[in-house]
Amino acid sequence: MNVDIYAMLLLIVVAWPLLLAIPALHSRLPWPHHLAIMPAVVLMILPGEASLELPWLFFGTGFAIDGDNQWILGMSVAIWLMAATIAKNIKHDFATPFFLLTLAGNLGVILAADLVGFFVFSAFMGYGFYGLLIYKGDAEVWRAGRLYLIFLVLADLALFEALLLAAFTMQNLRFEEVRHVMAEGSSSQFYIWMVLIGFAFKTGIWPVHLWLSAAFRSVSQLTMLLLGGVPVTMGLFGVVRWLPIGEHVYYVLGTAIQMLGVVAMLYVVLRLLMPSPVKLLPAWASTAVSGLFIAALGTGLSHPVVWHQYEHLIYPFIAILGIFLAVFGFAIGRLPETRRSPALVASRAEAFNLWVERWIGTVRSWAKDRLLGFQSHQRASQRQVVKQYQRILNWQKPGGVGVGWSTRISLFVLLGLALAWLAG
Amino acid sequence: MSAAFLYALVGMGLFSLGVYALIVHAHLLRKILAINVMGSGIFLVLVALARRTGEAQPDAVPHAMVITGIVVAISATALALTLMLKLAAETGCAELPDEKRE
Amino acid sequence: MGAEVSDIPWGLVLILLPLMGGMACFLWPRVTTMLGLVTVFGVALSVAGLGWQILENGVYRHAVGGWGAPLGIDLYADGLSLLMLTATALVGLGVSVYSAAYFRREDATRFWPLWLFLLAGLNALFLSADIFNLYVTLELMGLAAVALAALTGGKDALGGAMRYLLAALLGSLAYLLGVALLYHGFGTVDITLLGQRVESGPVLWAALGLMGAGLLLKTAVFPLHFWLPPAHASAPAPVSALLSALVVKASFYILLRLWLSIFGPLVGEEGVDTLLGLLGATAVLWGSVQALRQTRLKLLIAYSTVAQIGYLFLAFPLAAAAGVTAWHAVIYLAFSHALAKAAMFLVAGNLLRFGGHDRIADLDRVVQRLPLTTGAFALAGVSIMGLPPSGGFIGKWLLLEMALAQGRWDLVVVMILGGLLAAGYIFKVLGRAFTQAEVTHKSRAVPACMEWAALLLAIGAVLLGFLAVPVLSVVGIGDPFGVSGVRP
Amino acid sequence: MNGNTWLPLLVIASSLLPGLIIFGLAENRVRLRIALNLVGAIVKLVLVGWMLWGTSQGLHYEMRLVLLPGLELVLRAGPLSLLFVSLSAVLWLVTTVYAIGYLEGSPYRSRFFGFFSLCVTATVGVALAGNLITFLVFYELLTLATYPLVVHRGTEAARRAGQTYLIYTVLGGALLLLGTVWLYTLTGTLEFTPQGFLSEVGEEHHFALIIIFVLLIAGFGVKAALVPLHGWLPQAMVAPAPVSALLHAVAVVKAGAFGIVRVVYDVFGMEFASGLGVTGPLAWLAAITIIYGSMRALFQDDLKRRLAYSTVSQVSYIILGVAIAGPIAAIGGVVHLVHQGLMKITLFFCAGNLAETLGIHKVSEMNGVGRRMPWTMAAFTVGAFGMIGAPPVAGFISKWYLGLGALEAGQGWVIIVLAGSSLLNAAYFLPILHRAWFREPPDAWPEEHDFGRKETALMLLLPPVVTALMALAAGLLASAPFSPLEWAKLIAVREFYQP
Repeated sequence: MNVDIYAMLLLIVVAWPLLLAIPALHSRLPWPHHLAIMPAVVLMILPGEASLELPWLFFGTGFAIDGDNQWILGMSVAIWLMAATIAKNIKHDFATPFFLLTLAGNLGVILAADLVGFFVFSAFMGYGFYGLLIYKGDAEVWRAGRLYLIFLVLADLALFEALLLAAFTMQNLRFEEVRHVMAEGSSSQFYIWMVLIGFAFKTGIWPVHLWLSAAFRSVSQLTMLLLGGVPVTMGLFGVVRWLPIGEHVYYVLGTAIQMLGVVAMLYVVLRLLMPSPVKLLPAWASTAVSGLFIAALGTGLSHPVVWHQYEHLIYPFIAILGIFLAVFGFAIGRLPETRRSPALVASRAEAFNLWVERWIGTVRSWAKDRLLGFQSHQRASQRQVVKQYQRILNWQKPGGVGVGWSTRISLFVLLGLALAWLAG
Repeated sequence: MSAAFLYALVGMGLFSLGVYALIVHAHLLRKILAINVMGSGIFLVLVALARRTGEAQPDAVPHAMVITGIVVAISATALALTLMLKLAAETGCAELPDEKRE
Repeated sequence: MGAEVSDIPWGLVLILLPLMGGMACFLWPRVTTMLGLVTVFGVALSVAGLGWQILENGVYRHAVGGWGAPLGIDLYADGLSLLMLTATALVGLGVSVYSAAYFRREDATRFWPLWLFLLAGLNALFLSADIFNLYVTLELMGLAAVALAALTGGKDALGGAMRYLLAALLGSLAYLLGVALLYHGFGTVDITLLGQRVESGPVLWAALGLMGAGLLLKTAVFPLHFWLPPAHASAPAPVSALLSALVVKASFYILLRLWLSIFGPLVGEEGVDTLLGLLGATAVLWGSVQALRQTRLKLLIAYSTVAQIGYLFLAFPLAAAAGVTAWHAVIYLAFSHALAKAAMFLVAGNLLRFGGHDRIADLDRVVQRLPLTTGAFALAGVSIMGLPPSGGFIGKWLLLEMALAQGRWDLVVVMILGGLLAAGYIFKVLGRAFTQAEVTHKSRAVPACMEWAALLLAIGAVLLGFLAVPVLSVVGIGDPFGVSGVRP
Repeated sequence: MNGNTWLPLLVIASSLLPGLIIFGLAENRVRLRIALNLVGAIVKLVLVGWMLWGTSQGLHYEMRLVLLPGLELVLRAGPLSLLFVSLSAVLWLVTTVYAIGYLEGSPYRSRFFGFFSLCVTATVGVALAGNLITFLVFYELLTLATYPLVVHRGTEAARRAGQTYLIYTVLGGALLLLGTVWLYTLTGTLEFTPQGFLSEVGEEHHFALIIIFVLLIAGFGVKAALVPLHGWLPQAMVAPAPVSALLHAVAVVKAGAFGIVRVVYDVFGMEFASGLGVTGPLAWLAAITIIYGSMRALFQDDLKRRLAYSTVSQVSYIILGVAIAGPIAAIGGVVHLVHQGLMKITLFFCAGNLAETLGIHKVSEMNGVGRRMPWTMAAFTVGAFGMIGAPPVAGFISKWYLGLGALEAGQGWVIIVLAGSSLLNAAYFLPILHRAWFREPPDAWPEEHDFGRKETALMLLLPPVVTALMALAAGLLASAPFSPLEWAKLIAVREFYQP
């Protein structure tokens, strides 16, 4: 494979959906959603690593693909393919530009080789996703959208400050450099906080998870699918990429963050003790997962050694989380549509409980293996995780309604997993 | 003091009187007369001061000035009178219209 | 050819030509406009001739009839005289072209002779070198001006003219008395000789008081300006233009000459300059505020004249330290004000002709239909406000520079305020150019030459801003400011 | 005299002459007028391009005309001049096209385009001015030329806006004149010099210099709409949209900001000014303006008013960048001169399109307008994101350098100001976008004009799209040669690093 063409492909992966986002273009093409993802699929299938320097873009930036982000790319391609399939059936072609914009932003974020590129494409993704979030528009969604937007702007601000600090400290903003240099700098604590705050807003980490729960309350199926897969996962991905983790011992900071993660999970547990609409479950799941993730990060910060031990697992972990959240969200989003008859409204929660139990059990056992391995040093939080899932299960009494959807979802999960491993 | 100086003083007096009358009187004819009195005062001063050098032969230049001045004064008076008449014909009274009329 | 041109006594031509032209206008009333225009063009050419002569040979002197001082009449022209003559010729040309279309036949037969006499008087005044001749020319000019102001005949015009006449006579008689005293004291009427002979003393002070008061009255310096607004506002537009642009400047010119040669060096430091400056400052503020308050355009312009004359006097207190620069500023202000103010009054005439009134509040439609005229007003306004680049700006720049260099903040504030107020009253009029009219007017067409005359004068005032270097170098010929300039 | 002397003059004449000819045209000579306008704009662009090229080849363009001994009109093409003059030339062409489309069939077009050309002439003069007095001359000309444009509609509101505009600008002009003359009496020169020409002035005059600085900044601050001198700007939005575009992006506001840049860099010099201690207060003033403008914009329902307050806020970015007193912030400030122009002109074009096509003047009427006029609103979106400072639009680049510069200069508080402003910008722009794209359109628009299959007239649509693309390009291709950013870097180098 010619290296140049490979490098150009990196650019095309991002530029192609952007180009397609122009209505005049995508309205004339068949299957525009799928078409837009195709370069990414090709990129994922191709073996090897590549990078592309773009010195004229902004202050000079670039794209790269390596073992790390291939995982995430794989996950995203899977999610977006699902999403494209759903989106194809949506008559609302008004959402298509936003779909493509978000897609482009997402791919750009994944492939970006430095902070600036990441930041720029996360803006595409963030604002594009706003369109997806609310295009079906009722008042409830708008409220969620407003919350989302506020958090997005705040997140971008915080990240911008972090970015400025980084740019002030160093010349080259490539991720590998950042990790080394920002750990040294005098303002590294501030930088870390800004990054954490920024991505906390983006991801909906507790205690700034409000937009997430509001969003899950009443969005469309498509969005339910993407909610976990795009903003949440990309936030987790970002925080790993941006943080100077594993270089330096930030004992106090790390511990504080650990505590935060634990508290987040505790919060979810407590929250689930209360009656809660079914549609919010993915939101809680997401919050819990991100709490878990944060706790892990805190560990990484306070114990770099542990981080180095498990560093290679973090990207696959994120990829799997993404698939999990996406599918979970999608499934729950699917539910009300199939069960729209008034008689069943009351039993909706029970109906749902059943599937949740079924596939959560599968995912859980898998995740447990992974997580427990990762979290072995972190007994307390691990116990919390277990407890959390137990809580969920205890709360969900099995009902008697079976649904054929579970197989499809399982298939998707399997597909996602397969793709993710392929990419790895 | 010499007679010339006295004449000059009288001329000054006339001039001052003229200024006073010009300001005080409202009727235009009186104002015009006042101007003439002023002019005469000045001419008197000029003629009187022609003896400035103290020689037998008085200086001719002030005399020339006086003659010129008289010509000027006559024409000015003529213009003033014409204006006054026209104004009187227009307004019915030979006084200046009120200042605050704008 | 060159020798022949420089042999002609242009100064004499400048006086005799308009006199004869005026006579001819009397004699042949049918072709009066034609004769008048030809004469004015002739005068303009003569000024050019004289200018050429002065540039070639330096200061111009001519003893009329070969008599020479003290009994005969000497004509004298240096750079300063030439500048004033040029201003007169330019404004005269503009106003004449304008008047050719402005006056109806019967008015024209009266206007042209008087105007040409006025022109003769002005030219003679600027060419005079002794204080008695100045008196005569001042009177000749003054009487012609009064007659012009009374031209239209109505109640307002006659009243204004009468007031003007009385003020003018009072002023010139006071001046004459001063002349008598000076002659008595120092035995000469020649300005240069007087300048050499004078010494401080009661005679000098009395003469200064009388001549100064008389000339200030004729120049309409605050608080002696009372006669100006009614006279200038009620006269026909071209006459107002002449009065505001030239006649007022003539008496100021005499004052300047006397100050430069006779009084300034001796009494300048004794507070007189401060007094003049104070009067000027008050005039600037008072005139501007009054102008801002007027509801009729011609009165506004007339009060603006009061204010602008005030600027001329701001230079006196600055001259002691700044010397020539102060007089440069004055000359520039006077020149550009002459052009700009003439343009403004002509504009007012156009608007009056078109709409039949000059109420500012109802001018909307009038102004919109006459873009050239409005443009002329705007350009003239630029110079009056002292905005760059214009003649007015150069003058104000010099004044400001001197005031700041000498730390005279009072004057600085006055100048800045004056500029702001000027902007206020000018835009009060210009603002009407763009609004929609509520009152509709019966309109009369305005001939193109009337619009263009105003516009060209205004353009002249603006262009003057680019000509400072050549103009000021010409003014320096004959060192008119020398006496005051080299004082320690 | 050779070509190098005449070129700056030609650049000015290329809009002055068409302007003067247009004044003389009858109202119905539409084609000739359009031709004159466009030819003038294109010729200017070509000349400016020539000048840019020449300067990059090391040629020196300068023209001098003596006004008074020691006082000259100087037109010179330095890097800073070229940046501004290119901006004006490009945006003028676009705005002319827009204005032709916008004013089609309306009365008094000869007058309008005449003053329009004069306005640009003055702006180009301001850009090329080589000393303070030349600057002043064109600055005042600008005041006079814009006044008729502001009151063009001739309504009572327009007259009042014009009056306010005049009061502010004439006052500002007076202060400026005072400061200039004073400076001249102290130094005897007014020639713009990199790093200033005041270092020779003695210690005893430093207090006077501070006051002069205040006077000059106040004089320019009026046009740059620095709080509390900004009152005229929101009122002036009664003017037709092309005029607003001109006021906010190309000419007036920019001239003020440019003047402040000139004063700080080329009159006082950065180092000297910070030595005097005047840049700190200036930075604070700019910061207050930034926040205040955004706060006010938040509560405006009238679209153009909201944009006007946004300008108040955004223009002070330039001033802030200059006042931070560091090279990197300087890059940010100077480059924002261009970026803000591109973005704000886009926004005003779009606002004009909405008003002309659908009769929409208020934000609350904008529901669903994105579906009716997608191209216009797409351009608007780009502009709005640029204002917020979101990548990849040009505003991001400005904010980046401003923030970095603040860090470099050790003035962390600026970051907070920038963040606050971005937040507020988002708060007043994002709801507009939300309305436009996601709300359902009403059954009938306030006053709809039919343009057939297109969303609006082509002459109205093209300009905002083009400027939006330029704003995007200025952000995306910031590091490309000849980009505004590269020019700004050159200017900063000249001010800070060259001996």
